Amino acid sequence: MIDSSMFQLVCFYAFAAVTVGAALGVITLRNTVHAVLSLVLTFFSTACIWLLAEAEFLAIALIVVYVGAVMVLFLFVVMMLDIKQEHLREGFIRYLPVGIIIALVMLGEMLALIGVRAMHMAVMGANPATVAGVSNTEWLGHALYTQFLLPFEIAALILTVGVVAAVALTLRHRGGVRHQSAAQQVAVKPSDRIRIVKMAAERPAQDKNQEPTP
Amino acid sequence: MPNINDILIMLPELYLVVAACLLLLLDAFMKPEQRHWLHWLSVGALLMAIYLVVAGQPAQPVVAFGGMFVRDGVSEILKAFALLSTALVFVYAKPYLIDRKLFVGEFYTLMIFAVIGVMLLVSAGSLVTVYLGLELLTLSSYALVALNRDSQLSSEAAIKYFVLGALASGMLLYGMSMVYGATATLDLANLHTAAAHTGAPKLLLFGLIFMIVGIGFKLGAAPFHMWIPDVYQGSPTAVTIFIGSAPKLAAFGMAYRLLESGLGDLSHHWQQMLAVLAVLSLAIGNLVAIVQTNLKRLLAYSTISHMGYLLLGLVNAGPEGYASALFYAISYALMSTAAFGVILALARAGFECEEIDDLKGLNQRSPWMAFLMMLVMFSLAGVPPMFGFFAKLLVLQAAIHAGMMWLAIVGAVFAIIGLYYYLRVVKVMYFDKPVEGSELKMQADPSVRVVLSLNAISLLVLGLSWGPLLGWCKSVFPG
Amino acid sequence: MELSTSILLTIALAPLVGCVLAGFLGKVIGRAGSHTVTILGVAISCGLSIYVLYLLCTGAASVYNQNIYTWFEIGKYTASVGFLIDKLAAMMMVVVTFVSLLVHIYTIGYMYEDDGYQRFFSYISLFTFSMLMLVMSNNFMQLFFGWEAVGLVSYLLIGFWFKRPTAIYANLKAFLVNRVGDFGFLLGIAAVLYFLGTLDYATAFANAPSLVGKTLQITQNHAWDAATVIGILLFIGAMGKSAQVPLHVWLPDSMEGPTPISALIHAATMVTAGIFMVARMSPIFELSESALSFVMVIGATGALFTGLIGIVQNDIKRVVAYSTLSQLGYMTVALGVSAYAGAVFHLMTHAFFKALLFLGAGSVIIAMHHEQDMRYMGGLRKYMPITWITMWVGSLALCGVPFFAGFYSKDAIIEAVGESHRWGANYAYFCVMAGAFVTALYTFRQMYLTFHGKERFTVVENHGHGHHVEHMDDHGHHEQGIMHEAPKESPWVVTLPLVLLAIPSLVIGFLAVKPMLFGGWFGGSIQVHEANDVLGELSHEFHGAVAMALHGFTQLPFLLVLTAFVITTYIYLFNPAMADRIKNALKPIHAVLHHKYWIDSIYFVIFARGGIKLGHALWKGGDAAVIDGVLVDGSASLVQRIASGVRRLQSGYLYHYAFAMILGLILLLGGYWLVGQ
Amino acid sequence: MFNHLLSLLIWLPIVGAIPVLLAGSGRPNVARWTALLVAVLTFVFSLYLLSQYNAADSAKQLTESHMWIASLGVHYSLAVDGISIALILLTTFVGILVIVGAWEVIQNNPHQYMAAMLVLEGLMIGVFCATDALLFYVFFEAMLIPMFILIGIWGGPRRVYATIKFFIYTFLGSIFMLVGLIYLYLKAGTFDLQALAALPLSMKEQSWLFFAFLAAFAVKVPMVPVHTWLPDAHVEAPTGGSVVLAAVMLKIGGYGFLRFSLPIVPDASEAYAWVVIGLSLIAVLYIGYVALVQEDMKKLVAYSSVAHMGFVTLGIFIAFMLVRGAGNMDAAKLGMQGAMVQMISHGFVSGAMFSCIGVLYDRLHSRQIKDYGGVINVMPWFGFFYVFFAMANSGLPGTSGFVGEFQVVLASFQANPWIALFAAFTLIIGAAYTLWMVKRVMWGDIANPHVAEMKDINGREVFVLGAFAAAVLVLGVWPQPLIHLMDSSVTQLVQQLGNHKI
Amino acid sequence: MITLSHFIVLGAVLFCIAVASLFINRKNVIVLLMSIELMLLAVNINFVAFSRFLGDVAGQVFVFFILTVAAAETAIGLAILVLLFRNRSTINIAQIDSMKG
Repeated sequence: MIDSSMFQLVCFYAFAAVTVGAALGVITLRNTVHAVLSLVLTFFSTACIWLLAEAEFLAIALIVVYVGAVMVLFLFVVMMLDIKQEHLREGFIRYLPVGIIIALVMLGEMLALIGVRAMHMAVMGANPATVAGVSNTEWLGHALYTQFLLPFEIAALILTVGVVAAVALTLRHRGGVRHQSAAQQVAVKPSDRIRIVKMAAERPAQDKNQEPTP
Repeated sequence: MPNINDILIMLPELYLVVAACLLLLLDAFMKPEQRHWLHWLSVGALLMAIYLVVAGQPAQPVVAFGGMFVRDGVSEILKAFALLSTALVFVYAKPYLIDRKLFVGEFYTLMIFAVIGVMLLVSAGSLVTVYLGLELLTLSSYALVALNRDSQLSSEAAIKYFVLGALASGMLLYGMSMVYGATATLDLANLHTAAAHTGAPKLLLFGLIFMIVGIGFKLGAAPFHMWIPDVYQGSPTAVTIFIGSAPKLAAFGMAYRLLESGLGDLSHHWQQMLAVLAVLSLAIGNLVAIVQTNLKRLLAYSTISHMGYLLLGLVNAGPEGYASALFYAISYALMSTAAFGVILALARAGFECEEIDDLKGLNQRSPWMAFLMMLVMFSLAGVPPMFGFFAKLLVLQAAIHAGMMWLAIVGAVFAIIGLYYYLRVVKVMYFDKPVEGSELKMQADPSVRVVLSLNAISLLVLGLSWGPLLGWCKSVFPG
Repeated sequence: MELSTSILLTIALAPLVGCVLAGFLGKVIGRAGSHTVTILGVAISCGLSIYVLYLLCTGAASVYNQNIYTWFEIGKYTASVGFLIDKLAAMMMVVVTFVSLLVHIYTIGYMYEDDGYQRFFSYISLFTFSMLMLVMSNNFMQLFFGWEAVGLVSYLLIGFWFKRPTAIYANLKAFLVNRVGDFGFLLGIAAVLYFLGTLDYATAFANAPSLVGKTLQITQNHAWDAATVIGILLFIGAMGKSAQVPLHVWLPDSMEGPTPISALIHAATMVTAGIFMVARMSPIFELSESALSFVMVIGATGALFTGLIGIVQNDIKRVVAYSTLSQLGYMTVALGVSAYAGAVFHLMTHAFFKALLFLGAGSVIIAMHHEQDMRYMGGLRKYMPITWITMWVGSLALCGVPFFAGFYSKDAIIEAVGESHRWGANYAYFCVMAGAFVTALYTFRQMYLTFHGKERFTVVENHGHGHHVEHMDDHGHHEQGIMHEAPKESPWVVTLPLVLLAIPSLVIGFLAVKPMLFGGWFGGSIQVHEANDVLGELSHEFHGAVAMALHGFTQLPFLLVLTAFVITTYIYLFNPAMADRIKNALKPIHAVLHHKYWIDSIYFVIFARGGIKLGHALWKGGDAAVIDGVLVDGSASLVQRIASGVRRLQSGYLYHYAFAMILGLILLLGGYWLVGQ
Repeated sequence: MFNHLLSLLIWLPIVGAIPVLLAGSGRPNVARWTALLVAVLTFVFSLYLLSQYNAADSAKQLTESHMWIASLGVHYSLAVDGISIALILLTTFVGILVIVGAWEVIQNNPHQYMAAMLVLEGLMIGVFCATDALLFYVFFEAMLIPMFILIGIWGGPRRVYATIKFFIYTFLGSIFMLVGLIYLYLKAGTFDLQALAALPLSMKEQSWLFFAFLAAFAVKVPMVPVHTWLPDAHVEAPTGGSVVLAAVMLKIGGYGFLRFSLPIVPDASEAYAWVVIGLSLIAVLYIGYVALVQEDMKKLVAYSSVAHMGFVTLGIFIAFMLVRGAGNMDAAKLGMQGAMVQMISHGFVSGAMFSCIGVLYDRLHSRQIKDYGGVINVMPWFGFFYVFFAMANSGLPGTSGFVGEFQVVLASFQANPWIALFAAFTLIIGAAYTLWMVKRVMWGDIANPHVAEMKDINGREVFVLGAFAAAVLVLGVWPQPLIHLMDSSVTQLVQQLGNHKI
Repeated sequence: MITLSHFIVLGAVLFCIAVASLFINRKNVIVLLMSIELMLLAVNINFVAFSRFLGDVAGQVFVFFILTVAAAETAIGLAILVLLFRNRSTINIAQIDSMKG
C-alpha cells in the first residue's frame, strides 16, 4: 500500500539521488560542456524536490532563471572560450582522496552539529499558502512587494551593477578597425610621413677578416 | 506599506542611488575630455551624501521598510566615514586613472554603487538586507578589481577575489539558512529575541559558525584572509585604496549587525571564535608582512593584522568593545587611505611605485611626501602620538576588560613584530639614497597634494585630540 | 682666639689660584709669570701655615673645627666642606707647603728646558691645593676628595712626559692601584657612616666608643667586629696611597715622573697621606686590636722586603723609591703599635730627608744629563759638592745615625715596636731591625756608586747634535755612559732647596722629638688607649734628645748601620769587583729581588691581562653571542624564518586559498563540536 | 601665559621645530639660528620655571590639568616636583649644547636635524612633566620617532641596524607597560598617577605590573641584560644623538622607576628589589669588564653608561631595603638622592664624553681607539677637557660623577655591606676602562700622520665642552643646591615607600 | 514521509560536494563557478525546506533574492573569466599564480 506520503518520500529519494549524482557529475566530468549540462540536470531535479515541498514558484523560477538564463550563459562562455579540455583534469585523481576526506569530515561535522535526528521529528505541516487561502505565487508575491520591498529594490540595483560591470569589463571599442578619416588626410604634414633615419656606415671589411674561423 | 517617512529615513541612500544613475547617464553622453566634470560631480555627490547622513542623524534609532533598514548612530558614523574615505579615493585616484587610461565613468559609478552597498549593509535590519548590501558591495568590487582590463594581474586578482568571495558568501548564506531554520525569522531584532529563547541553540550556533566565516572573509581575518594580498597587489592602486577603506568599515558594520544586533546573546560563544581569528590574523599578518618587498602587498598583510586588532575590540562584546572596534575601523580606514594615497601620488605612467624600494630616498626627492608617509607608517605601527596608537590602546583595553589578558599580550607582542616592517618603509624613505634616475616626484595635482596632506596630518591631529571621535563612537553604543 | 676662616681659606686656595692662572693663562703670562704666581701662591700658603702652627703651638689659638659650606644634607646625613685645624693638621700643612715651596723653586731649575713648564707648575700647585684639602679636612667626604685629588695630580705628573710609553703606563698603573685602595677606603667611609651615623670627624670620634660590641653581619652566622671592619677598610685605603705591600707596586714605577714630583708627591707628602689618615683615625683604630695587628704586619713586611729590593737597583731614583717604600713601612708599623705620634714624627722627618734625597738625586740627574743609572756615575763629589754634602746629610738621616732627624723618629719606632705586645709584634720587631741594616746597605751603596769611586762615564766633546736641541723628555736616545760635557754643580735654584732641606734633616729630630713624641704635643688629635701606649712607656726612659742620641750609639740598630757601612765601604770603595761576585754567588736571591718577588708580573698577568681576557670573554660570549646573537638577532632571524615559512602558505593557487578557508571552517566546526561534547 | 608654563616648555620646542623645518635645506643658517633661538628660549623658560618652584613644598607644583579624553577620563595633566625640574633643566641645557654642537658638523639637511632635536627636546620635557600615565606613555614613546630619524639619517655605517634595534628594543619593553597601564586603568578608572598610587593591589597583580614596568624601564635605563641596543645606538648615532640619548633619554628609565614602580607597586618592588639590585651590580661588574675591552670609543662610553646607570637603579631600589628592612628613612633618601644626582651627573658627563668623541670624529672620521694616540700633542685644550671628563666618568671627587656614586655606596652599605662592596668595584673598573682609553687616545707620542694634522678645538667646541665642564665641576663641588631642589620630593617619595598596599 | 532532515541532509551533501570540488578541481575555473552555483543551490534547498516546515514566507523570499543575485554574480564572474582568458589565454587555475608569498 503506497500512501501519498510514502510516494513523496520515494520521489524525494529518486530526485535526491539524481541531484547528488548530477552534482558529482558537475565536478567530475572531463568535458566542460558535459559538466554544465550535468549542472542543468541538478537544477531540474532540485526543482522537482522543491515541488515536493510545494514551493512551486521557486521551482519554476529556478528552471526559468537558472536553466534558462544562467546556464545558457555558462554554455555560451564555455563554447566561446577555446579551452583545451585534456589539460584541465590533470591531478584530479591525485587530490581526490584528500577531497573526499575533507568532504566527509565536513559532512560528518555538519550533520552532527545540525542535529539531524531532532529534525526527523519535524513533519511537513500544512502548506502555509494553502492555509492562507492563496497560491504559492501570490503568497510569495505579497510578501515580496510589502515586507520585502526594500530588498527587492536592492536586488534591482544589484542587477544594474551586474549589467554595468559586465559591460565595463567586456565591451571593447575595437581599436584595430580600419576606416578613412578625411580630416586627417587633409591635415597631413610632411613630418608625419617621412622619417629621416640615420644609419651606421658599413663596417670595414677588415673586421670580417678578423672573425675567427671555426 | 512604505510611506514618506521611510523615504526620509533612507534619504541619503536614495539620493545616492539617484545620483549614481544620473552619473551613469551623464557618462554615456559625455565626451572623454569632459570627464573631469564627472569626477568633481562624483566627489560632490559623496560630500552631499555625507551632509545628508550627518544632518539627518536621528536622535534615536529609527527603522524603515518594516525593520529592513535601521538608521542609528552606528550606521551613521560608519556611513559618514565610508563616504568620506570614498571621496578621498576619488580625489587621489584621478591622476592615476588618467595616467593609466582608466579614467572612465564606470569607475565612479561602480564605486558609488559599492558605497551604497556599504550604506545598506551597515544599516541592515534583516539578514536579507545584510546579504543584499554585501552583494551590492562585493559585486561592484569584483568589477572594480578587474577594471584594468589589459592587466594580467588585475584579472588574476579579480578571479581570485570572485571565487573566494562567492565561496564566502555561500558559507554566509548557509549559516543564515541555519539561523533562519532555528529562529524562523530573518529580522535581526526578532532574531535577537528569538535567539534568547530558542529551543535549538545547536542549530543557531551551527549557523553562527558559518556566518563568522563570512564575516571573517569580509574583514580579511586569517584564515579567511588569503584573497587580501593578491587582490591588494593585483588591483589598480586606485581600487586597492578603496578596498582598504570603506569595505573595512562595512565589514565592521556587518559583524556588528550580525553578531550583536542579531546574535548578541550568544556572545560568549562567538567571542572565543573571534579570539582565535584575531590571534591567527595578528600572527600571519604581521609575520608575513616582514618578508614582503611589494609595498601594496605589505599593506595588505598589515591590513590582516589590523583586522586582528579590530577583532580584539569585538571580542569584548560590550558597548565599550564595539566602540573601540569602530574607532579602530575608522582609524584604519583613514590610515589606509593615506598610505595608498601616497603611493598614488607618487605613481605615474609607467611607474607604479609599489615596490618598497621604489621609495628609496624619498626624503631627498620629496621631503613633504616622505614626512606624510612617515606619519602614516608610525600611525599604522601604533606609535604615539599618532592616531593608530590610540586605536590600539582602546582595543587592547577592550580585550583586557573582557578578561582576555592573554589576547592583549599577544596583540602587544605582535605589535612589536609589526613595528619592524613599518620602520623598514621609513628606513627606505629616509635612510637610503635615492636610486639614480628614478623619477620619484609628487604628482602636480594640487587637489591631491592638499587633500593628502590633510589626510595624513589628520592622523597626527586626531592622535592629539581623539576625544571627540571616541566620544562619538561611544555614544552610539548605549550601555 | 679662634683661627680666622679667611686665613685658612687663603692657605687652601692660594695654590689653586696659582694653578688656574698658570694652567689656563700659561701662554699669556709666560714661563716667568707662571712660576711667579704659583710660587707666590704656595709661599703665601706656607707662610700662613707656619703662622697657624705658631699660633697653635703657643696656645694663642684653639683648635679650629668649622664647616665652610654644606656639601649635601639629606635627612640626618650631612657632608660638608670644612676645616679641622689642630696641631696634627697644622704640622702637616707646614710640611706640605714647605716642601712644596722648595720643590717649586727647585723646579725652575730642573724643568728649565721643558716645554711643559707652565703645565708643570700648574700641576704641582694643584697638588698642593689637593693635599691641603686632605690634611685640613674635618670630615671623611672632604678627606676622600683630597685623597682622590692628589691621586689625580699624581696621575697627571707621573705621566707628565706623556710621550714616553713607560710614563703613561706607570701613571695608569699608579692610578688603578690607588683605586684599589680607594675602593676599601670608600667602603670604610661607608662603614663609618653606617656605625657612627656621621661623616664629621669630631662627631665620629666622639661616638667611636659606641662601636664596642657592635658587629657587622657578614654572612648568616658570621659577624665581624665593627671597629675592625672600619679599621681594616680604611687602612686598605692607606695601603693604596701609602704604597703598602701588596699595593706598593705603583710607587717604584712612578719614578717615571719628573724628579721634583718624586720628591714632593712620591716621597714627602702624598704617600704619607695614609699615615696621616690612620693617625687621624686613631680613636677608631684604638678600638680594634685586630686591625692594628693587621696594620703592623703589613707595615713590617713592607719595611723589610721592599728595602731588600732597593739593594739591587741601579737607577738612582728607584733606590730612593724603594727606600721610601721601606720607610713608609716603618711609619705603618708605628701606627700598628699605636705609636701614632711616632709615625707622624717619622713622617715629618722623612718628608725632609727623603725630599732632600730625591732632589739631590734630581740634581745628579741634571748634572748627568738625565742619566739615572748609577753604574754610569761615580766620583761626582768633586763636580757637585753641595749636592754631595746635602745628600750625605739626607742619607745619614735615612739610616738613622744618631743626632740626625731620622734617628729620633726611626729609633723611637723600633723601640716602640719592641715595647709592643700586640699579636705579630715579634715579627714586626725583627723586620724593622733587619730593615735598619738593609736601609744602611742600599743607602751607602747608592752614595758610593754615585759620588765616590772612579768615574764610570766618559766625557766626549760635542759632536754634531747640539745640547740645546736635546729635550728633557727624549733622553735615552743617547748612548749610556757617554757625556758631551762634564757634569757640573746645579744652579742655585736647585741647590738652595737642597740646603734648605738639609737643615731640617739635620736638626728637626733633635728639636722636635721631645714635644712630638713624648710631650703629648698632639693633644686630643691622637688618642691612644692606656694599655696600648707604647710611647708612654718609652717616655719614662726618655731623658732628653742628647741622651737619647748617645744612648743610640750603643744600640743594636746603630750597630747594624755601622756593619752595613763597613761592608759597603769595603765593597764599593776598595773592592768593586766583589759586588758582582756576591751577585753571582747569590744568584737565586738576586733574581728574586731583581724581579721584585714577581709581584708586578703576577699582577699584570692576573689583573691586567686577565681582566682584558675576562672582558673579551664577557663581551664576545655574553653580549655578542648570548644576548645579541641568540636573544636579539636570534629571535629576529627566527621571526624572519617563521615568516618565510608562513609565507609559503600563500602559494598563489586559488585552490589552496579555498582550502584554507574550508580548513578554517572545519576547524571552527570541529572546535565547537569538541567544546560542545 | 604663565599659568601654562609647563605646556609652554613642552610645546615651544615642538612648535618651534616647524619654522626650522620650513627653512628648508636651502637656508641652513636660518634653520640653525632659529633652532638655537628656540632652544635658548626654552632654556630661559626652564630657568624661570626653577624660579617659580617652591622647593620647600613637597607637593607637585605648577599643576595644569585639562580634560583630554572626556569619555575615558584621561587628562592632559602636567605638574612638576623637584626631581622633574632637575631633569627638565638638564634637558634644556643639553638641548642648547647639541644644537651648537651640530652647527656646521651636520651638513646633510641641517634643518631636519635641528627640527628633530627640538621635537625630541619637547617630548622629553613632556615626559618629565606628565602626571597622567597615558600622557606619560605618549611622550615616552613619541620620543622614539625623532631619535629613530636622528640615528637613521645622520648615523654611521650600521645606522639602520642600530636604529631599528633601538626602536624595537625600546618598544618591546614599553608595550608591556602599556598593557599594565591599561589593566590599572580598568581597575582604577583613571590614568592619574596619584590615583594609581593610592590604588590597592594584590601581591599577584603587583608582581605582574612590576615586571611590566621593569620591562619598559629596564630597557630604557638600560639594565643588563637588555642593554645591547645602547652600544649599537651610540656608536651609530650622530654626536648630538648620542649626547641626548645618554644625557637625557636614559634618565627617563630611572625616572620611570620613580614614578611608576615605586608608588604603584611598592610591595612587589620590595619583593623583587633583589632582582633589580642584582642586575645593577652585574651592570657595574660585568659591563665594566666588557667596557674595558672595547675598541670603539663610543661603545666604550656607551658601556660605561650602562654601568653608571646601574648606580641609579641600585640607589632607587636600595631604598626599599632601607625603608622596609632597616626602617632607615634617611639612608633611603640618601640612596635615592644619590640615584638622582647620578642621573643628572651622568647626563653631563656622558654628554660631554660623547661630545668629545664627536670632536675627534669630526677630525679623523674614526672612533676606533687604535686610530688615535698622542692626541694631546696636537690638541692640548681638547686634551684638558677630555681628561677632565674622563676623570669625571671614573668618579673623581670634585666632579659630579663622584657625588651620586658616593651617596649610593654609602646608602647601600647601610642596607648590606656586600652590595656596597660590589658597587664600589666601579672605582677600580670605571677608572680602568676610562683611563686606559685616555692612555691610548690622548697620551703617547703622535701615533700617525693623521693625528698630527688634527687641529685643536675651535670656539664653538670650547663653548660646548666648557659648558659641560662647568656643570660637571659645579655639581661636583657643590651638589647641595641640586639636592635641596629635590629634597622634599625625595622625602615624600621615600615616605610613600613605607605604605603597604596589600 | 519527507521530514525536514531529508532536505537538510541533501543540502549538506550538495554543500560538501561543492566545497570538495573547490579543492579537488585544480584546473578549470568554470568548474569552480559551477561549484559555487551548487553551493548556492544547497543553501536554497535549506531555505525552501525551512520555509515550508516553519510555515514562514521569508525563507522562500530569500531564495528568490539569492537566485537574483546569483544571476548577476554569474554574469560578472563570467565577464571576469572572459577577461582572464583574454589576458592569459588560459583558465587553468594552476597557472594563475603570478601573485604569491
